[in-house]
Amino acid sequence: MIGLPHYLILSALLFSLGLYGVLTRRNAIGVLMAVELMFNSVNINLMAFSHYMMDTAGLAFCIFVITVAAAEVTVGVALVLSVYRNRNLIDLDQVAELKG
Amino acid sequence: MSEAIAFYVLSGLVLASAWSVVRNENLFHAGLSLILCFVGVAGIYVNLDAPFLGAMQVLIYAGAIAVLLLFGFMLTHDLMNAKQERNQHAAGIFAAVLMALVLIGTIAGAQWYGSSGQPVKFGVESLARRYMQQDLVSFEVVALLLLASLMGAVVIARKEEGSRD
Amino acid sequence: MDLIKKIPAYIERIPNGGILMTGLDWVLNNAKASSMWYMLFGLACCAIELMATGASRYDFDRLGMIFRATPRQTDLMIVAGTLTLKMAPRVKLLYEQMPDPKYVIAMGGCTMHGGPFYHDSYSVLKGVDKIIPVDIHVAGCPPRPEALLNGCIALQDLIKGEKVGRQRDRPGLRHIDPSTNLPLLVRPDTGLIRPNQILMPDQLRVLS
Amino acid sequence: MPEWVQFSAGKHFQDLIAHLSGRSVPEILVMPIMLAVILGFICGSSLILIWAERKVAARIQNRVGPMMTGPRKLAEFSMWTGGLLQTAADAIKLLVKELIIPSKTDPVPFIAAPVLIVTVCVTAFVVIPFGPALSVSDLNIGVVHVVSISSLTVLSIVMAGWSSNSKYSLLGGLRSAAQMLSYEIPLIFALLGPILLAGGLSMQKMVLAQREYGCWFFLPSLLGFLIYYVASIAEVNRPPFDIPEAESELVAGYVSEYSGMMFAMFFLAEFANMFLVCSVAATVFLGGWLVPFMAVPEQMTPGYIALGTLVFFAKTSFLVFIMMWIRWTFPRVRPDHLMNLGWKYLFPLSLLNLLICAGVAVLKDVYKLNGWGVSLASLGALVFVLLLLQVVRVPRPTAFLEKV
Repeated sequence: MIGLPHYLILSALLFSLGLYGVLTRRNAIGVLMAVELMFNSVNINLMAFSHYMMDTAGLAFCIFVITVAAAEVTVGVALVLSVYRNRNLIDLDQVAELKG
Repeated sequence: MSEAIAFYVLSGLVLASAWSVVRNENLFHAGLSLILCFVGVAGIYVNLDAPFLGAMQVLIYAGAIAVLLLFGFMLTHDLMNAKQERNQHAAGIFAAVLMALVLIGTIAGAQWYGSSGQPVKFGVESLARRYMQQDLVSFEVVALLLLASLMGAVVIARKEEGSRD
Repeated sequence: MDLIKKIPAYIERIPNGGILMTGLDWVLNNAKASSMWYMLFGLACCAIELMATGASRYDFDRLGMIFRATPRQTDLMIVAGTLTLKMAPRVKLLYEQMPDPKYVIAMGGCTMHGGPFYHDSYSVLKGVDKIIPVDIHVAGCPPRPEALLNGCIALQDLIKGEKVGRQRDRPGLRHIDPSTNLPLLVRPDTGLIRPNQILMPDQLRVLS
Repeated sequence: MPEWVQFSAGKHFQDLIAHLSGRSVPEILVMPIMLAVILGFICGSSLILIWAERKVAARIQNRVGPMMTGPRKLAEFSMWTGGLLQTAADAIKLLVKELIIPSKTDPVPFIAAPVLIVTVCVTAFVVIPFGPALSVSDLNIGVVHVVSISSLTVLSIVMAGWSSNSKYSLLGGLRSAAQMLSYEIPLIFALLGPILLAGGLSMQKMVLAQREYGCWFFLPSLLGFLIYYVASIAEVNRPPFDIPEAESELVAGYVSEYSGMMFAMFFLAEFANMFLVCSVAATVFLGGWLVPFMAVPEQMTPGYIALGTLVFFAKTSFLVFIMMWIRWTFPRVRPDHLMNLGWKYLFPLSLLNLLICAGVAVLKDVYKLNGWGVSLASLGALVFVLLLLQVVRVPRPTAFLEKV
């Protein structure tokens, strides 16, 4: 029988994979993809709790997270495109202008 | 029983495609795997009796966000130059394995309540009621955030007047 | 497609397989003959007549023929007009991009033998069948739409006589390079060039 | 909801198998068979639609269209009965044609793209109620299911465009991604109005709500219907919004490198998608299988089921015909005009439509309006708002067209 821990472990593994992607990808779009993986793992977590604790809060929060992810990706891709257009760079290591 | 089979198949799909997302040399293939991963997560939601959330996942994540990412990728790359290099390989593996161990250890060590009872199925109505009553303020804040991000994206990505291209 | 080619070898072994094959031939040939999609390109004045044939009064669509812009989805190439040497490699390339089975109609005098450019032109390919195999030649300068339609119906009759898995009976190329087995293009100075070679301006000399 | 509505075709089939085999079968075993039935239906309807498209085009251009394929006697009778086997011949020909996978393509996405587009289409058809109790499975989230699944179509087009490794394909894929992402928003917002009126997402519930209101939802949400129709034309990439496959500039757009059966799958999916969006419009806005001027019987009879199915197909075919008519009479829209129309006009107007629908739903609850009252109230509100827009000098929705 599948219980709450199964879903939590799935989400933990997905989160770790996302973390690995964020740390190792150099391409900005690749980093955004890995961030989306982490968002998804959080969502699985929330939905699993919502399901097993019989509360709609998790479901409602999932939708919030999806919305925020949409906003984040919109701005993120716009930033990447803007940097690419102005500086012709896509590698995050080279975009170090904002470093103090 | 069918729930367990569905869970294992779907989580296998999700983890395999997530592995491909972070490991694939070809970033276009990584983006396609990302979409597969999103669809798998949508299946997990349906398995958790939340078909509406699954549909939203497919609509927003797979249909819009992932396509937007692919779109950004296609605009910033040459046609056959999809290969990507990576850095901080050892550190990445170390951090990810450490994170996984800590999380799984915590999950395995904790006592979970509520997992024995009969789960309820949430309809769209309960969600709507929640949004319109308890979470009204946060709902409005999220709406505002969306609007702000829409305008911000337009402002950032807009070409300057008289710019070169 | 490869599977289709192997079908007759299996079917003819079973009793009465011949009858079955005839039925299969009939269905496939009629399908191929009644949906010849032609490639959307014209080279010279014949293209005007080609357009007229596609438009309201003559209506290619009656025969099930519609144009497709990309060679990957076409069955029939109508070479309409004067084919210059510079254009010839492109036409050959387009022909090679078409999927099998493919057919060619040479429309007008220029595509048959150079037409009015037969004697004094340094830049015109004298006959499109020097580079690609042609199934039907339509005479005229330019041919009237009726003539082109007649050519298409003749091509349909040709297709209906095909047999699955057999090599198509078609007129051969006039010039084949014996070493590479590739069709050759006539070049003014040395006489022959390879079809995939693009002619540079200094290679184009007036024949005296 | 009455019980017979929930009784979907999948359930009928399940019961039949259970009756024959003497034991109950799980739904998951019935589903593949139902999907195969839908696939057959899609293929058949696409064959008919492609023939019809060519005939409509011929009629509009004063030609006769395909005449030679099919029974000659019928062709002599009238142009509308000629060439009945034309699309069958096309399909057989495409089946035996060579499949070319160009050497520089990315083979996995290249092959997966046409498969995906057909799969998506079949999956979306699951919830369409072809008649009373005649949907494969009446999901609770019907409308959202259709919208979310068909949003994956863009993915297949992007895959095709990128993996073909051709400039035309890539441009077509990029344009299509931009276009479909933009037009999905007015499309969904236009559907929100009827969802609000019906108070549910299930397709059968939409139909029953229209019976309850006494008027089809295209009256209370007229603006929504028009926006949905325009946006769905853009969504299925048909002219005048066919810039992803504009043949005068992009050869054939994202299908440039596809040949034989893989091209046929794209072709099939285009027409199946057209049928899909029109059947959603017919269900949500035009009453679905409700027969006009005829009450729905309390107990479902086979006669009413047959009549309702016929009416559903009549409504859908009418919408499909209008789409073909638009295709062959309007020139192609420029890409920037397309984006302008989607973002600056359709999207705000769809919000307006949502507002009007919400108002009408409240009025209906408070004053117990009948169908006429509901439609009059909403049309009045619409006229009022449009007049208001005239007074406050907001640019008219068609102003950008006049600048051309």
